[in-house]
Amino acid sequence: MTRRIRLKFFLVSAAALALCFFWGYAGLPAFGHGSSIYADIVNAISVPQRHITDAVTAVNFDIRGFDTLGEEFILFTSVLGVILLMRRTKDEPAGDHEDKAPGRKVPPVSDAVRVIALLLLAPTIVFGWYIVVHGQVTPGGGFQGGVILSSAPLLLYLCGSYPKVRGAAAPRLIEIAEALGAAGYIVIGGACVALGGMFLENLLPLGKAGTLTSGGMVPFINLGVGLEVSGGFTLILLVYLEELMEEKES
Amino acid sequence: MSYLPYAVAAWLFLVGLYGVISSRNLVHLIICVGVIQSSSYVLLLAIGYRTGAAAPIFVDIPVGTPAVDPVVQALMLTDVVVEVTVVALLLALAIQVHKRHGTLNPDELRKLKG
Amino acid sequence: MRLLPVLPVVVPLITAAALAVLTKLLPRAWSALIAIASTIATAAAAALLLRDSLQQPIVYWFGNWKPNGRMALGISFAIDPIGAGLATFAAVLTAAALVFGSKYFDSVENHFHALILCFLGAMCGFSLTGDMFNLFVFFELMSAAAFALCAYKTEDPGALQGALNFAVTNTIGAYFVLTGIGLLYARTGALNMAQMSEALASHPADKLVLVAFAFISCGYLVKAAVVPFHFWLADAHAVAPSPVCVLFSGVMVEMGLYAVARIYWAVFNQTLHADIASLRILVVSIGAATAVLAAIMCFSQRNLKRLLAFSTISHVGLMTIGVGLFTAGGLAGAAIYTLGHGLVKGGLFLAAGMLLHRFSTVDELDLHGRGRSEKWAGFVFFAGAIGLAGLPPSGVSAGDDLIHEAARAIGYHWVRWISFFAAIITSAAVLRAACRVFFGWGPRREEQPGGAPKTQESRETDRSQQRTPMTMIAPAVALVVAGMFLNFTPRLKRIATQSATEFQNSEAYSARVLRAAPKRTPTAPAPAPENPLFGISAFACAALGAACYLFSKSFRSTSRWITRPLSVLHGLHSGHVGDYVAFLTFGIAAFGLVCVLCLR
Amino acid sequence: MIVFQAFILLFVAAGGTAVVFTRDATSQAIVVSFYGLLLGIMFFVFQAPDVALSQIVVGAMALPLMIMLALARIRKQNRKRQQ
Repeated sequence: MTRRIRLKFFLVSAAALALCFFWGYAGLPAFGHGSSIYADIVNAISVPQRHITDAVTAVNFDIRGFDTLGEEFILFTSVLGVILLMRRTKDEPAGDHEDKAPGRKVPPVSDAVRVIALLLLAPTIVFGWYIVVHGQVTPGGGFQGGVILSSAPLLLYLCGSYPKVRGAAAPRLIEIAEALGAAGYIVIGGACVALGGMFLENLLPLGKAGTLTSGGMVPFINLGVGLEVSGGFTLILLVYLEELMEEKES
Repeated sequence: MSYLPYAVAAWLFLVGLYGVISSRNLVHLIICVGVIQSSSYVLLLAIGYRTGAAAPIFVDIPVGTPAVDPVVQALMLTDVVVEVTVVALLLALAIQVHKRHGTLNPDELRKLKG
Repeated sequence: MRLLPVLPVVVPLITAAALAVLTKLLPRAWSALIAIASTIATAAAAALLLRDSLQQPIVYWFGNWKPNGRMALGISFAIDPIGAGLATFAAVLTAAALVFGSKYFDSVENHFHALILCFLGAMCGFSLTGDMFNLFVFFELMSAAAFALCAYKTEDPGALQGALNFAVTNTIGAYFVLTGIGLLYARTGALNMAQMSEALASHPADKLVLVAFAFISCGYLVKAAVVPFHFWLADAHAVAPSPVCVLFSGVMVEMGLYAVARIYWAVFNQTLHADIASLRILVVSIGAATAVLAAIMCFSQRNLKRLLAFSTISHVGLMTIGVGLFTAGGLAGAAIYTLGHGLVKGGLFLAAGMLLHRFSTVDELDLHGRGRSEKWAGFVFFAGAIGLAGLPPSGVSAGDDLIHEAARAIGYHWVRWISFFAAIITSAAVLRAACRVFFGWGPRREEQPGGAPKTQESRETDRSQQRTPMTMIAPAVALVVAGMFLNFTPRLKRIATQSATEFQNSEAYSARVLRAAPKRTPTAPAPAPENPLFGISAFACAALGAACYLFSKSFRSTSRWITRPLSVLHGLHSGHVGDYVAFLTFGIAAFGLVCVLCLR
Repeated sequence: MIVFQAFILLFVAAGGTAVVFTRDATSQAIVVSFYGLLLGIMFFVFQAPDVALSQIVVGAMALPLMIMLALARIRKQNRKRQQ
């Protein structure tokens, strides 16, 4: 249908949908006065039973750990999907950078950017691992730290030229790291069954709450997830960069 | 104030849908899908909030203090991951559509008529 | 026993991760073998679960977080025969698709096998889980794998646009599901289905519960491709690689229906039971509209894969009627119909893949008379047409019998004629295409202006094989033959009816999940009498219709008067993602309004 | 505290509308990164630090970067198409 008919048709159905939203949301408890036994139990047991001070990580990696397993494989599948979709098919010239605009010299990276990027590189990696490792103590965890870690190769790209990034962050190596991170989650779950518990049951000694080794297997899952997420995001960004950056290379 | 967050959630959903319907550029359409997703953040957040409650991090506060709902925050974390992955896939599709069709305007993509 | 319930999900996922690691080190044949072996292992594990769940439905708590009397904390798998059967069926179809795909693609990488394994793991998890948010997570995992698989042939312009339409509509459907889950969590404070059901049962359903039911079931109905949401399916199927189409049509679309049935019976039944009559009218009418509209579109298609896609939508409409009857017979009929239709349609898509592999086109008129050398593809097409019409031994006829019996029992006599119409038209369409391609009957050009325009289909493999390898013929023939003779399996209907009755017993479901109450053996109603006449007459009319269309010019000219509405119908299927989302909004708003106004 | 929460909610609603109504894709990428930051602040104000951290990292860094790279890619394909 034409654009105008579609907009009119949409506005009518959007009004009806707004009515549905109103009916649905009017039945909700007033903002701030909701109550959930589930939440109260989790807040009560996350430190005494699991020595995990961050209740959200307790829910994410222990009580509802199977959801996070599904979530990690969503990321794993979409990274595979992006690599598959952006692969170079037969009818494309392999190196398509010979047709870049003639006479337009790509400006070299200014020294200021290069220095700052280099200065920032090491702290970013340390900060990323700090967030990953302290997942069960303070806000953060495998996912957030992983994304911060995936910004490290970009800093490298900022301060150098593209081959350095490809050299330092070889896609082949990262793909293996990412797959190992994802598989690691299942291996830990299987190990729990081998140790005599149910899948993903926290059987390891729980350590002292608030320390890095607290929470039994949660730190290990965090490491696996951090490895996978940092690998996954770096791959996605490299795939986007790689196609783009032939020009800058030469 | 007691129903403002829910109204904002409903508004974001409808605005995002309008953006998807009326979009003339696939990348703009994908970002509008991201706006629809953010309406579910606002809804889940409003459901989990308790007035006068602290964050569910018991590092410096004793365990018994009233805290916000951690289960909803775990759902939102999964939601953020889902958003990033879906947008990454959709952007890859949009790039390939542009490479094959030369245009990003859904009106001109008449490939699958009928 | 502590690991078996998890195997159908974990085995494919860890094999996918392993394949991604071994991408460059492994020759292609090896990765195909590993993928097929892992799929067969998944099928075996799911079959074992099916056998165990027939005696005693299994409840499995992850992380050993069992409910402490008041609250279900962890995530549970509530495995019953219908869920386990669906997981087994998904694994079997994936194995057939992988066997077909091993020689089919020339440039396949391990990523393709890894994605299909992730897709299988997601489908198994989706059909076994008993937790509302876990269902959503596996729904997203299934969608993410499906988007990438659908756009696998990136060199074909149509593939990308079909995949984009598919991705945008399903993602927006998923956000409606998430909104519904948020509403339910705010009301019940629980995410486990059994826990939610008991929390909702305490007081009558108000507007919030009805809107939550509307959003969640509509989100899953988008995946099930019923009428207002069905537009994406034809685009996605027309362009996806044939092995992937087998999974899309065979089991992914039925997962949406399974989710709606699971959600209604596990969560909403105890509170919405009073207005089951109006719900029945709503869902059955959606199913009937889907069956009729898609059948008409199916007959007017030229591209074989689009023709099969619209026939899938039509048969999904019939299954929606089965589920929408909200009785044990209806659900059992829909389950058997899923098996029968999935097998036959899988075989048909593989046969279309063979033609594409051999002649690099699936356009009916281009293939006019060229299919004579492809004996096996011809056999599969004709057997498929018979299977779709529902001749007595086929699974579709068993499903039809149960659905018609259940419909007659509650007074919906007209349901019989809807499935009669849909069976005739879809079977006639397949017959017409088969006769034209394999026997060369009928006109070479298409005079019908209302028909679908010629869609360019790029070949999926570069070298056009003179001989179709056996690894492509065997799975297609096996699937079609299995679909044709499904009714001979012993006690099929009795088992299906008994497990459907158990599926619908929400009180027993909650007791079993939360308090591990032993299963009471419910008395299953007597299975429906056989009705071979229906299938035979349907096929006869289909054959007559196809013959008339092909031979008598007057028959084609008399059908001139329907070209006006037909071209309007084709105009609606415009391939524009904005139109699809507009129809999606309209469908969900209408479903929500009807739910809130008519129920309660 | 309540006033601040109400303000941040209205900003988020306005931000979402702004993202939808900037039709040009490049400027929309900038607006979307501010919108991601706004969401992060909203999560912080509503006592959800974990989600705030992930939203800031994703919404303000990873997402806009992907969008900008995708747009650069599309511009490059446009240039190649014109030659």
